[in-house]
Amino acid sequence: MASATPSMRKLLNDPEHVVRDSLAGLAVAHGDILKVDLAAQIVVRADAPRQGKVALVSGGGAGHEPMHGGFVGLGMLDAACPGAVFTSPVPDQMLAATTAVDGGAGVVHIVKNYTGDVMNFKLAAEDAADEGIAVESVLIDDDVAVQDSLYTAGRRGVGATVLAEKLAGAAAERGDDVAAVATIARRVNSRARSFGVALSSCIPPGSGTPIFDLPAGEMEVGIGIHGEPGRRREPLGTAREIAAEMVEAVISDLAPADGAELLVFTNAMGGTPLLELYVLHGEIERELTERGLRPARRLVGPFITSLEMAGASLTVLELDDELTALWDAPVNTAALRWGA
Amino acid sequence: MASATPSMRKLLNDPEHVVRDSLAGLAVAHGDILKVDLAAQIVVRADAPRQGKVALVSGGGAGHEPMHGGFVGLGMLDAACPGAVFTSPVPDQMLAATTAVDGGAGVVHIVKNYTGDVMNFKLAAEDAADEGIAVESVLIDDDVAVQDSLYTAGRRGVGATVLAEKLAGAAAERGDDVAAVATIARRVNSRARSFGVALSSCIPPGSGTPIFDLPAGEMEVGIGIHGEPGRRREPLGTAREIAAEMVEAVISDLAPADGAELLVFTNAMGGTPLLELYVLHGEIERELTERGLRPARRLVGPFITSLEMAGASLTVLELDDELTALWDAPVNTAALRWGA
Amino acid sequence: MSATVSVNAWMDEAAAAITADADRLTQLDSAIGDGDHGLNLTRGFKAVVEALATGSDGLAPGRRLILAGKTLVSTVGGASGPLWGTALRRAGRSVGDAEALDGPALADALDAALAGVIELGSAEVGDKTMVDALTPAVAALRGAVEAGQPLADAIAAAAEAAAEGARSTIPLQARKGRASYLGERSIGHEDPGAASTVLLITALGRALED
Amino acid sequence: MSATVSVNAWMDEAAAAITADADRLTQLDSAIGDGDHGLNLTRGFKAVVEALATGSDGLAPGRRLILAGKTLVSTVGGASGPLWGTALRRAGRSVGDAEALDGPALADALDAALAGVIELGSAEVGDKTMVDALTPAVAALRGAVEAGQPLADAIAAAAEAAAEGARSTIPLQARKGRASYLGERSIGHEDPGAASTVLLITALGRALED
Ligand SMILES: Nc1ncnc2c1ncn2[C@@H]1O[C@H](COP(=O)(O)OP(=O)(O)O)[C@@H](O)[C@H]1O
Ligand SMILES: Nc1ncnc2c1ncn2[C@@H]1O[C@H](COP(=O)(O)OP(=O)(O)O)[C@@H](O)[C@H]1O
Ligand SMILES: [Mg+2]
Ligand SMILES: [Mg+2]
Ligand SMILES: [Mg+2]
Ligand SMILES: [Mg+2]
Repeated sequence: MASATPSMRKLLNDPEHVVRDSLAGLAVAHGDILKVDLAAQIVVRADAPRQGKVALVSGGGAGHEPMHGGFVGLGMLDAACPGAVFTSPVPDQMLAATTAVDGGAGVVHIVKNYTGDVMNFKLAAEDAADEGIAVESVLIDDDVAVQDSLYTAGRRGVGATVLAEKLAGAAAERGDDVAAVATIARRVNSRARSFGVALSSCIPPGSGTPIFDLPAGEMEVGIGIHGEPGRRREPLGTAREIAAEMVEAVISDLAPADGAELLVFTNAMGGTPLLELYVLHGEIERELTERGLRPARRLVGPFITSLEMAGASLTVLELDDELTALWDAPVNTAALRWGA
Repeated sequence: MASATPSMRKLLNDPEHVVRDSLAGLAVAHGDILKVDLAAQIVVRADAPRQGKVALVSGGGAGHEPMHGGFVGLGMLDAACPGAVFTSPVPDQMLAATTAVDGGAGVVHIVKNYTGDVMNFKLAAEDAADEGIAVESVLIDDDVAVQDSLYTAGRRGVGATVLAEKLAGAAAERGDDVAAVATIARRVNSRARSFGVALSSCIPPGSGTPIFDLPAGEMEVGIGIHGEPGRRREPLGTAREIAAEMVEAVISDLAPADGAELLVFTNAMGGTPLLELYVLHGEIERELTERGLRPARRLVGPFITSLEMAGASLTVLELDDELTALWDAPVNTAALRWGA
Repeated sequence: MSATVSVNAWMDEAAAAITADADRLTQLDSAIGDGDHGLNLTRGFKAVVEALATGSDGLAPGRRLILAGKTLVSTVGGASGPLWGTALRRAGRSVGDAEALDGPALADALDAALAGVIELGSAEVGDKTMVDALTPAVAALRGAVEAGQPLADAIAAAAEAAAEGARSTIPLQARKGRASYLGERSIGHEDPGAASTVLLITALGRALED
Repeated sequence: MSATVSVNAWMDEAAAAITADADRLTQLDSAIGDGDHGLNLTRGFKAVVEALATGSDGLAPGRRLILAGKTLVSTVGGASGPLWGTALRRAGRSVGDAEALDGPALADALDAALAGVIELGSAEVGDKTMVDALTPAVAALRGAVEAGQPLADAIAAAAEAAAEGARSTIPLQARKGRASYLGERSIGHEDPGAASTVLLITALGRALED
C-alpha cells in the first residue's frame, strides 16, 4: 500500500482540497435533495430553511462518507458541516449551517463525542445564541470500546450518530419542538451501543500513509473511525468469532430487556466489500437471536466509514414503538431513502 | 496487503462458503424484499412469482455486490443467481431461478457478455425451453475498453447491467410483454457505454492473493470487474485527468446527439471511498457539460464492484423520455430504492 | 487392443491430477484470466467423483460419461464448466449403450467431445484455448488406434500431442475467453484450459483395465 | 526590560516553526492520535499570518492577538483550533488596549491563555496535553519577569520549561483528547500538542523588538 511509496491509490485533484472537491461533486449529483455552499463548506437541504420545523445540524471531520452530507434531506439532517479529513469542522461552518437552516423553531446540533467536535460545536452554539438562535446540543457517545471514566475523553460517537440523525430527523419532520427532537436523539444515544473492528488501516489523503500498521491476519478490536487503535490486537478471527465478540461487547453494555426488539446496524468501515459484510451480518443476527433478542429493523452497508479501512462495526439500538415508527418514517437523502 | 502473507484481511468463515454465508446474511437483512434459497443458491423476490408479469433474472460471479442480489425487488430483478466469486453460476441455478419467478408471461435473462456467463445461460435457457418457459436472453456488452472484433470474446458487460436491470425491471412492472421488456434492456445496452480504471487489485477470497500487481502511484486503465487487466498502465492521474480520459473513451464510442440528456453512473469499484468518488463525479459532470451534453439523472456509489478493488468506472446512458420515465419509476431493492 | 478405459477410474485420476496441480492452473489463469481455473475444476471433478461413487452402479460407460458431464455443468460454472461438461455429455452420447470403452469407442467419444466444445465455444485451433490441446490429442488418438497400436500407447500419443498443443498456446495471442481482453499481453503465457486438458487426457492412461 | 513582543513577528515565527516541524508533529499525532496535528496547525498559522498581514494595520497588540485567535478558531478545527484560538483570544483580551506587549503584560496574557485552555478543555497537568507544557512555561515566564530578568531571558526560561513539560508527557498515560482512547498504550510517546506548544513559546524569543 501507500506506505511503501509516497504515492497514493486515490482519486483526487489535490489532497488539500479533497473535501471541497468532493462537496462539489455531491452538489451536482444530488441537486434535487441538497445544495452546497462551497465557501462556507456546508451542505444544506435544498428547501431550507423550513419555517416552523426544528432544524437538525451535524458535522465532523470528513472521511466518514456518506456521513454526514449523505444524510441531508427530508426526514434526516437539514445541514451538515464537514471539516477537513478526520478534523472537526470550525465553528464558522456550524454557525453558517445553523443560520442557513433555522426556521424559527430552533436548531438541534448532533455532536459526536470527540474533544475537537465538542469544543468547536460549543463555540458555535455560543455564537448562535448571540444571534438569537436557540440551539440544543446532543452528544453522541455510543462506542463501548472506550471506557467511560475519569480517565478518558469519554466514549466516542460512532454508529448511533446515523440512527440519531434518522430518528430525530423524523421527529422534527412530524412537528416535534426543539426539546422533544433533542430528547429523541438523546434517547437513541442512551439506548444504542457500538463496537468496531479493523482489518487494515485507512490512509488519510493528507499524509498518504496508513495511520497504523496492521499486518494481514491480525485485527484491531475496538477501533474508532479515525484510525484510533482499539482495545487490543488479536489474530483475525472468523466472521462468526468476530460477530460473537461484537455482540458480547455491545449487548453486555446495553443490557437490553429480555426479548427486546432491536435495530441492528452492521456497518462497513469502507474497505470491506458487501459480500463479506453480509456474512458478518448473518452471524450477528444469529448471535442476537440465540440470546433471545429480536432483530426487528436492519441497516447493512457502509454508512459511517473510515476512508478505505477494512473492517466493520456493529450498532444495536433497543427499539420501542415510537422509535420503530420514527425509523420507518419517510427519508430522502443521498444515502438513505425510503417512503419518499 | 495479503500478497505479503497468506493471511487475508477478510471477514469470512470459510472462503469456500463465502457466497452461501453472504446470501444467508442478505436473507435475514432484507426479508421484506427477498428470499434466498440456499440449496439452489438463488435470490428471489419475496412475492415471486408474480402472475402475469414478465420476470427478470440475472446472475454472474459473486464479488460484485450489491449486483445482482441487491437489485432483486419491486421494479428491478425477480431473481438473481450468484456463482462462486468471479465465476459464472451454473445452469441449474439459472433454471431454478427461472422456474421460481415465472409468472406465465415469460422470463428475460440479463446476461453479461463473458464466455462463462453466456454459455451457462445458454444451457439454462435450453433447459427452461424444455420446461415450457419462454426465455428471452439479453446480452450486455458495454465496456468500451475491449475492442469488439473477431479477435476478442467481445465487449464485457459492466455498468450498463445495473441500468438495464432497473429500466427493464420498470418496463416489466408496467406490464410490458416479454419481447418489449427485452427490447428495453437491449436499447439500454445499445445506448450505454462504460469505462473503468483500477488503482489497486482486488483479492479473491479463494486464492487470498491480488490478481495483479499494481504499484501505488500507477493505474490500470480500461479495467474489467474481475481483475482483468486494462488497455494499458499509466502513472496515476488527477481526478480531473482520469475523468477526462473516461469521458473521452465513453463519449467517443457512444457518440450521443448534441445536447443529449444523459444518465451518468459514476461507480466505485469497492475500495475507493465515497469522498473520492464524488470528486471524480464532479469532474465527470464538468467534462460532459463542457462537451455540450446534459447530465439529467445520476447514480453515484458502489453498485457494480470488484471486491475491495480501488478504482471507479463511468457508465453513460443516452436518455429519451421513455427511459427517463422508467428510471424514475419506483424501485424497492436492498441497494436501490425510491418511490416505493 | 483388448484394453478398455474405466470411466470411474478416469474421473478419479482426473480429479487427483487436477487437485494436485490446482495451484499451477490457477496461476496460469491469474496471468491471463481471473485466477479461478484450478478452483473451478477441482470443485467440479470432486463432485464428479462423488456422483460416480454414489450413482454409477450398473450404469454403462456412456451413461457414466453423461453423468460426469452433467455434474461438471452443474458444479463448475465459468467457461470450463459448460465446455468440459458438454464434452463429456457428448462423449457419453457417442458411446451410447456400448458395454466398454475400447480404442475405437474412445476415439469416437473424444471426437464428439471436441465437436461439442467447438459448437458451444466457437473456438478454432490457434485461438489459445483448450481446443488447441484437445484437437491434436483427438487426432493422435484416432491415428494410433486406426494404426492398430495398443490403447495404452494410443493414449500416450494423445497425451503427448495434448502437451505439445498446450505448449503451442504460449506464443499465441488469445482470441476467445477472458484472456482475449489482454490483446498482445496474453502472448507468452500458456492457456490454463489447454494445460488442464493435458491433465485430463494423461489421466486416461491411468484408467486402463483389461 | 524595555523589550516587547511583536504579535505579528510572533505569529510569523510560530508559523515558520510549525511548518518546519509539521511532519514531526504529525508523526507524534499518528502515534497516539489521528495524525493531523501538524497539518492542522500549519493551516491555522498560515491563515493567521495572512490575516495579520492584511488586517492588522493600526491594531493594538491585544486586538492582533484576538484576530489571531479568531483566525485559528475559524481555520483549524480539531481540538487544537478552539484551544489555541481561545488561548490567543483570552490573551488578547487580557492585554486590552495596551500599546505594547512588555514582560508583565505578556505574563498576564499567557496566564489568561492558560486559563482559557483549561476552561474549555478541562485538562489538568498530568493529563498529557498541551497544558503540561503551557503551565510550567507560564509559571517560568512570570517568575523570571517578576525577578526582573530581561524579557529575552524570561522567554528563554519559559521555552525551557515548556520543553521540559513536553518531555514530561512521554511517560504519562493520556486522560484527555484522542490519545486517552489508547489507555496504557499512550505511554512512551510525547504529546503532540505539548510539542507544538514548545514551538509557539520558543517563537516568542524570536519576536522581540526594542
Ligand atoms: N470460447 C471458448 N472455447 C473453448 N475454450 C474456451 C473458450 N473460452 C474459454 N475457454 C477455455 O476456458 C479456460 C478458462 O476456464 P475457467 O478459468 O475455468 O473459466 P473462466 O474464464 O470463466 O474463469 C480458458 O483457459 C480456455 O482454455
Ligand atoms: N481537553 C484538552 N485540553 C487540552 N488540550 C487538549 C485536550 N484535548 C486534546 N488536547 C491537545 O490537542 C492535541 C491534539 O490536537 P489536534 O491533533 O490538532 O486535534 P485532534 O485531536 O482533534 O485531531 C493533543 O495533543 C493535546 O495536546
Ligand atoms: Mg483530528
Ligand atoms: Mg471465472
Ligand atoms: Mg478463470
Ligand atoms: Mg489530531
